[in-house]
Amino acid sequence: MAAPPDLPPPEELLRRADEMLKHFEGGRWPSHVSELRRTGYPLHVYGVGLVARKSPWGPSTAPVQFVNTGVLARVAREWVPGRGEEVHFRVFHTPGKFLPTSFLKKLAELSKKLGVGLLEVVGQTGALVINLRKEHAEQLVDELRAIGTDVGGSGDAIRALNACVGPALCEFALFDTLAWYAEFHRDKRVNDAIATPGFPYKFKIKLSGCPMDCARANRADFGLIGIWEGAPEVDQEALRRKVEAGEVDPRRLEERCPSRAITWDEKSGTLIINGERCRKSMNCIRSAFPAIRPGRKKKVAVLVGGGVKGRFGPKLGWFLTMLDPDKPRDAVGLAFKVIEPWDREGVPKDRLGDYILKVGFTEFLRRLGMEASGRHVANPTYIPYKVLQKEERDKFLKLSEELGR
Amino acid sequence: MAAPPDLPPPEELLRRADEMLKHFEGGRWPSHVSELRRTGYPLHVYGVGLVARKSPWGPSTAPVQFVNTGVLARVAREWVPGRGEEVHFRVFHTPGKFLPTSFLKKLAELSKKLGVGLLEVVGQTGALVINLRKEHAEQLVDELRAIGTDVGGSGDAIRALNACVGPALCEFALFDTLAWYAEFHRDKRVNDAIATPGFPYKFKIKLSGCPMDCARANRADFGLIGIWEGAPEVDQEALRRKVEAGEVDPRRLEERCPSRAITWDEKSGTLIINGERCRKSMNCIRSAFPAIRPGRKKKVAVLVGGGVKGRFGPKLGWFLTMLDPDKPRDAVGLAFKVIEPWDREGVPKDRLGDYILKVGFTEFLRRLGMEASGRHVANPTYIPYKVLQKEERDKFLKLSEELGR
Amino acid sequence: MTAPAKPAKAERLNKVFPVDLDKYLPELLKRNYGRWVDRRFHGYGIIEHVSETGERVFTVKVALPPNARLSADTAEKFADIADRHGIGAIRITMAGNIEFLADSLEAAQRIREEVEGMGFPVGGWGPTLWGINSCTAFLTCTTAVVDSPSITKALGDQLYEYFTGEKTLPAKLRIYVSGCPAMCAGGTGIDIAIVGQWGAPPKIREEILSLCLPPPKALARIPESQVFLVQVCPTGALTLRREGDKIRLLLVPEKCINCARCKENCDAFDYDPENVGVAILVGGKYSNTGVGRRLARVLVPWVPAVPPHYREITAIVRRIIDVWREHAREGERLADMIDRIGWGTFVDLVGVPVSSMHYDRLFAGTRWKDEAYPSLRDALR
Amino acid sequence: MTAPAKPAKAERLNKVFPVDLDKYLPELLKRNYGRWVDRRFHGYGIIEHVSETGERVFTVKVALPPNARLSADTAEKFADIADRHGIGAIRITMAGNIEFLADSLEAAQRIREEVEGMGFPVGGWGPTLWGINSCTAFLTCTTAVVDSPSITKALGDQLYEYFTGEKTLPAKLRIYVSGCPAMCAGGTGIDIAIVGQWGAPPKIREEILSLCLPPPKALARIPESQVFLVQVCPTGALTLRREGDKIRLLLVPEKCINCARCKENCDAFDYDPENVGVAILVGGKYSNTGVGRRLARVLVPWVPAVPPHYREITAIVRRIIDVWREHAREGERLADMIDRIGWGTFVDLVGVPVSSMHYDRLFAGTRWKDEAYPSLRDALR
Ligand code: SRM
Ligand code: SRM
Ligand code: SRM
Ligand code: SRM
Ligand code: SF4
Ligand code: SF4
Ligand code: SF4
Ligand code: SF4
Ligand code: SF4
Ligand code: SF4
Ligand code: SF4
Ligand code: SF4
Repeated sequence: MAAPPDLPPPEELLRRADEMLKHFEGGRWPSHVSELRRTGYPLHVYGVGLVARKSPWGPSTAPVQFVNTGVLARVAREWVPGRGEEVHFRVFHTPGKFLPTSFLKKLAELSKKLGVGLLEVVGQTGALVINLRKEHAEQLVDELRAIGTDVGGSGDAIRALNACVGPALCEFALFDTLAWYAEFHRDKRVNDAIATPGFPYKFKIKLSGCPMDCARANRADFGLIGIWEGAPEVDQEALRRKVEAGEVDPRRLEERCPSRAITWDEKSGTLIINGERCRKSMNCIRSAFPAIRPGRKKKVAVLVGGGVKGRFGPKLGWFLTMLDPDKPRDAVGLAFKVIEPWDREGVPKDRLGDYILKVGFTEFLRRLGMEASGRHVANPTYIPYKVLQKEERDKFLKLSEELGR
Repeated sequence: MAAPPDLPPPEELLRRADEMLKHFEGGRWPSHVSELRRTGYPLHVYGVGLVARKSPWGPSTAPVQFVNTGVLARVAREWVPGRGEEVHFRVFHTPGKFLPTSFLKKLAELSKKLGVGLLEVVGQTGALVINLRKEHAEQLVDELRAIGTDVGGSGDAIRALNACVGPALCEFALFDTLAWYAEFHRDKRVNDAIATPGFPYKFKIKLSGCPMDCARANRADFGLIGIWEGAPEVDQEALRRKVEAGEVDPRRLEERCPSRAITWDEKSGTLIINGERCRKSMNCIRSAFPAIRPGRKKKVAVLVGGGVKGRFGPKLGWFLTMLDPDKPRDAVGLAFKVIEPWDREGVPKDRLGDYILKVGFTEFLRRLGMEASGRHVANPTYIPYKVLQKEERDKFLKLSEELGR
Repeated sequence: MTAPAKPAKAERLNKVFPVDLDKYLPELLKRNYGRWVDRRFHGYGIIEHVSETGERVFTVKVALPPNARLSADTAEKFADIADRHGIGAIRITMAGNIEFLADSLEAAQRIREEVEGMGFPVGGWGPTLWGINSCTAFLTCTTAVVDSPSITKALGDQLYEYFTGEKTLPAKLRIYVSGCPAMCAGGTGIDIAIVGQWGAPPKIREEILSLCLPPPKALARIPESQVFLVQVCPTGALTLRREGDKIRLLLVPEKCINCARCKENCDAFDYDPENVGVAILVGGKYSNTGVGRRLARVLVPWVPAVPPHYREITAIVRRIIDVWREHAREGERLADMIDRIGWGTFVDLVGVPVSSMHYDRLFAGTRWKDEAYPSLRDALR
Repeated sequence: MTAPAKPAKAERLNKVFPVDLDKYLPELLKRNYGRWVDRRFHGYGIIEHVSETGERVFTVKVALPPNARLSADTAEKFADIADRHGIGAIRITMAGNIEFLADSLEAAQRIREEVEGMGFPVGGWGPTLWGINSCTAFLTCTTAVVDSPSITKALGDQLYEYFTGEKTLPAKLRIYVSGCPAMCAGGTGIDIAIVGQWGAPPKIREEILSLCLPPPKALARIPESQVFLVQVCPTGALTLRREGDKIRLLLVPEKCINCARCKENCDAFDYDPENVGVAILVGGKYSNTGVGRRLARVLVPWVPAVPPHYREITAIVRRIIDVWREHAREGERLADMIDRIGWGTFVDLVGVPVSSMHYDRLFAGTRWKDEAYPSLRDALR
């Protein structure tokens, strides 16, 4: 990027950069600048960027042998006095992002020895980022591998997977997010698609243990969300105790259930939940846990096509099917099944969701050889005319016949 | 339309038609068939259509000298045994659709003398429909003109105008819908555009005295709706009486106000309405009338581009501007201003709303030489990037500066 | 009958509009024009309007047969009633009911009795069925695919008590029944809209197509895309092909959205009654109450329309009303209730059992497939 | 350093993934894995999880500097604290906060004191600000147009009490701040999203364009429309023109939607800081609570981003929060509240004073103008 207009001369620029940086060391919120001061990161470059109101960094390269993803290299733009460079690795996080202190210390040590002593403890996708010194890149790969992790996950590849903490720490987990996360990594195809880019665009996989979606699977190309079928489970006895103790107001459970599935029977002190209707908002559960908890008929819902932008703008993933919580390998298989037509036909830089929009969801299903499942009524049309196929019409005929009885 | 497959032979067909017709003479709801039996309408044609499950009518002509709109002629399809024909006039209704008995009797008489003794007392647009005998068409025109009305309003012309009953019978009217209705008809341009088709498609004008929109101005090409600025007017004394009498629950007024504009001050027994916020739902007014009534700063809102289908499907009219309730001529002028670019550039069978969608609302305003007015936030975007003009950006800059103070 | 001289006929282009209020408004209303200050409801069919002058007028709302059809005979009887008990005038509402006007509640009650005796119910204000608007369809219309007046009759028979108020509803209900996608009954901005459908792309009757095309010589000079019939189709499903001397109109069924614009403009388009049905839409309104005006959404894209009972249609309409009655708050129109509980929940309550419905494209002919993009929430059971 | 033998390096293609739970999970959690039956909140920063075995674990949630930046020094201090008071492990949340793990409430409290002493606040559960996600932007990113970490710092300073719970909110609040339309902070499915913008169509730096194009010989063989950079633009704003030997990339500003896809793929696209700003979106969420997941909508399409105070941004964010605090029901997320009171009302409460905003096109590049189609209701004052 070109120098911004009216940039002051270098000295003045650096002075103002410093002022700017100092500003961000004040205030109560933890300061990234103060933190960066404790490291070898070239802070003046950042400061100059803030003054110039342009990113001070330009693209650069840092080839690392047989490492095709996860390495990002920058060089300061020519208008940054003193220049500077910056290289960082995207490193695979531990499952649940638990860091035993021994491991954390090793990371810190490596980061000081081979880098600038700076981490981004979690990238927004889920990677652990280490800022290093270019000349140590090869060694850092080896040392990371030695302590049990590695670099990877950028470009048109499978990106760092992300799974919520799940059963390790959370009462709500409906499937073992961390075991599934491991299962994905054990698959050779996943390994290869992480190691070497080759898809039309990036591909992200995220796993959330329950509909709260802490792992934000709704924005993944391939998202997995724990779910159950039917009503939440109610321990009526425990619930009555909570009601008596004033902890839970059953009328409010009723009122706040977004799918109007709940009826509180005052007389018998029983909460009745219509499982057919329940839309798994988790509202009753989180309000009256553990007297109300997710149901036992557990499933894993698969969402496809989410992403923040791509060709056609923001999209939340669309529901594809349900999987068995005990069969993580099915999920791995399905991921590659979904990738296949997109990989074959997708235009460069079309995300999976863009591809689906282009061919249409029905056609996409056809290419997967899958049936539509679930009710697809999120966006009803305002247009009362349409050509419908006979099978479609017959469904409505059946409905009217049933209602007419 | 071709004969439907498997049509029974003529006699059987007529027998079944009769059966069908008889069916519709039973039941509690008033029967159109019973009513039609009292007339010379060729009922067997209708019955055959019901059996065939196809409209029994095909297009025909009934030229009437110097009458270019409002005459519709049909002939029974060749597969209708005995054939038959049918002609009807769309006749201008009286203002507010009041029919003094003398006038009603004259209509009935004419309808018997020159027609089949059948009326559609109001078409869904607003016309009065008279079913006549083809050979009397010329005479019926003259006789209608003699009693003070006329035939017209079909094809690519201005259609029968429609105005709600307004001040003649309704407490809520915010402008004189019937006077405006008359004013439109007195304009030579309106006369000509009703008398002779020439636009790309039909053009409908509807007038509602208040936001309840009884005249369905929201679906007009050019809709006028009475409105006021600011808060409804509250007669606090009268309201307190209603509250005490248990007729009105002020908490409910508060709660049911869709724009959350209402606060009930329990202590002083005063209802405070934030006029800036009020969205003119009429809820408080109709619940507590006449203690709460529309405000006094009256306006007439203009909506453009409504219609049930056209090229691009269903549309509700978009807000264009506000007019002065005392200046109906401004509305007439504006209607033709709005018609002008559409008439010049519109593709045949594009309604005004389709035309606006094609050029864009902003461009449409430009062609009218008008400024945008009102807040246009009904359909906010989900896409966070956009090229904005400097003026647009400056508005938001101003907002943030104001909030920052 | 001798034809009048020509100039007199040309005068017909200057229309005679009945806009002189003085001539049509009853005296009582003239005196109180714009001076109404209050109104009171007497049951579900009579409104008393109170003027600041202290005068009152009572209106009695009466349902008419489908498509607002009235014989001259009945019209005369109504006139007679209005003369005997009323103030010498009736009015037609914009939605096709009749209002009798009287100057006392007793007179209004007498009117009520007489019209009820003739078989016309009184009702339709407040939380009731205000009426069913029907277009003309098989009675006179050439493009109709289903017969709205008889559907209206079938519905009216079943919903009778909702009009009279014997059974009430959460709020106003109006139904529009249109015989084809032209939607002459008033479109879709209403609680329940029923719209006739071909169900399948039209068939072209080559024999009569030429009637809808410009004369051969003129046609030869017009670019294909500029030919009227081609322009009328919003999706480009119709294209014109010249084969030597001959002209063929081609229809690409995949592109057809069944909008019927071709048929509206040319009698050569035909359909098979086999596929015909209606779409049922819910939750529209024009009035600015509650959540404000909105177009209805397609609840059921197709069910057959089988006279004389139209059971498929009435069953669904009754169901919609039952769900609304059970779940609405007092005074809540169908649109407002759906908005509050959410479309998915509503669809679920009605029990629409489909695995795929339309994707909202707002306008036909945009780039994206008009189809289902399923959301997880809606898939959950 | 001598390079290791080649085969060993090739082994690098077989990645080493740290997926062995046994190795990374603290013993206490291993014993109770999947057996948690209850949890209790201690203030806004500490959760106690109860296992069916009777064991307990306490997590302490700590905010990190913007972009989850941590120096090796601080990391070591944290490790030390975790060893002294905790169970020998910390965890990073997916949103970039840190959780310390302890086996008693007292230990958790001690951790809290120590980290607070170091300047890191504890909080972020329940009806509080759970954190602000920031992408890296000017710290390392080449395509950034505004600097999200410093915006995050400015916001964090102002919203500090909402994280600690000194001041509470109706429900969870999370903010995502992204330096450009790539939206690496997590997109728009969140309560408040702030997204950097160029504000005007990009400028092309002809000098370096060739770096983004195929070599001249290859280029000569590719049809214009198939050239990568041309394909990347979703609206067709970019076209390639061959003028003799020369290649020119043309940009039609009217078609450009500022999506930044060109810049993401080629450093030759530049902008003027003069026009740069951020869009502010509200009412998104990924979680299925309340009305369910949804994308946020654009409340303010552009305000400038002026360091160091970013007053324009913080003023609007504070205002949004104030409106939410005043009008939400207990437990109601911003998305749910907006859904309940309506977008128009919400915009009005915030006081956005504009006469024209975007029309919802859902996806860029459809046929309709991306602009305002005003509704009467929203125009009313
Ligand atoms: C490092 C990280 C931000 C951070 O500091 O946390 C990041 C940084 C970049 N992202 Fe991102 N993205 C990061 C998470 C995300 C996320 C969040 C997520 O995955 O949930 C998203 C949105 C989700 C999604 O993918 O839809 C995201 C959507 C993008 C996009 C837009 C993709 C699209 O479909 O349009 C781009 C543009 C591109 O691909 O060219 C992008 C491109 C970039 C680039 C590579 C742009 C560039 O070439 O300069 C950034 C590199 C900056 C740098 O110096 O590291 N980044 N990016 C995050 C990755 C760390 C990690 O792997 O954990
Ligand atoms: C008579 C009437 C139905 C009725 O019995 O009440 C009617 C009847 C016809 N309408 Fe209509 N429309 C009637 C009110 C409406 C309305 C209601 C309104 O105006 O509020 C609409 C919807 C509002 C609107 O215009 O958007 C309406 C939208 C249409 C359309 C679709 C227009 C469009 O934009 O797509 C057509 C199709 C066309 O124009 O070719 C249409 C076409 C027709 C034709 C002319 C079709 C035909 O050629 O056979 C029908 C003639 C039937 C006949 O035999 O009379 N009629 N039509 C109504 C006119 C009487 C009157 O003038 O009062
Ligand atoms: C008579 C009529 C106007 C006319 O000029 O013909 C009319 C007249 C009145 N309407 Fe209306 N409405 C009339 C059709 C409509 C329509 C059009 C329609 O139904 O197609 C609408 C808008 C469409 C819609 O439903 O969105 C309409 C929406 C209303 C509303 C709003 C109802 C709501 O809950 O949203 C009210 C207020 C109410 O009922 O409290 C209303 C109230 C009224 C009242 C009763 C005002 C009042 O409370 O005093 C008016 C009585 C005047 C009178 O005594 O004649 N009027 N009203 C129409 C009678 C039609 C009929 O025969 O049933
Ligand atoms: C730790 C974390 C998952 C992880 O693997 O790292 C997490 C863990 C929990 N989440 Fe979450 N959520 C986490 C990010 C999210 C996200 C993602 C985000 O914010 O970007 C979401 C979805 C996005 C959204 O806001 O729509 C999310 C939506 C929820 C919700 C739903 C909140 C709502 O009102 O809609 C709950 C339920 C609640 O708060 O009552 C929840 C509740 C929980 C609880 C507290 C469950 C409980 O009540 O016991 C989990 C505690 C486990 C623990 O002790 O660690 N979690 N949670 C994430 C902490 C982020 C942070 O540092 O603040
Ligand atoms: S997604 Fe569900 S299971 Fe996973 S951490 Fe969040 S609340 Fe727990
Ligand atoms: S989980 Fe949500 S939708 Fe299901 S019953 Fe509970 S509150 Fe209702
Ligand atoms: S639109 Fe308003 S003024 Fe006109 S009749 Fe209806 S309620 Fe009365
Ligand atoms: S008219 Fe409607 S929006 Fe206005 S104050 Fe009354 S209830 Fe509220
Ligand atoms: S809706 Fe169709 S069937 Fe009914 S009158 Fe209009 S054109 Fe005819
Ligand atoms: S005009 Fe409509 S119905 Fe006719 S072919 Fe085109 S899309 Fe199909
Ligand atoms: S959002 Fe933009 S500025 Fe931030 S990291 Fe991603 S690409 Fe860079
Ligand atoms: S890729 Fe996006 S920003 Fe670039 S020219 Fe095209 S529309 Fe504009």
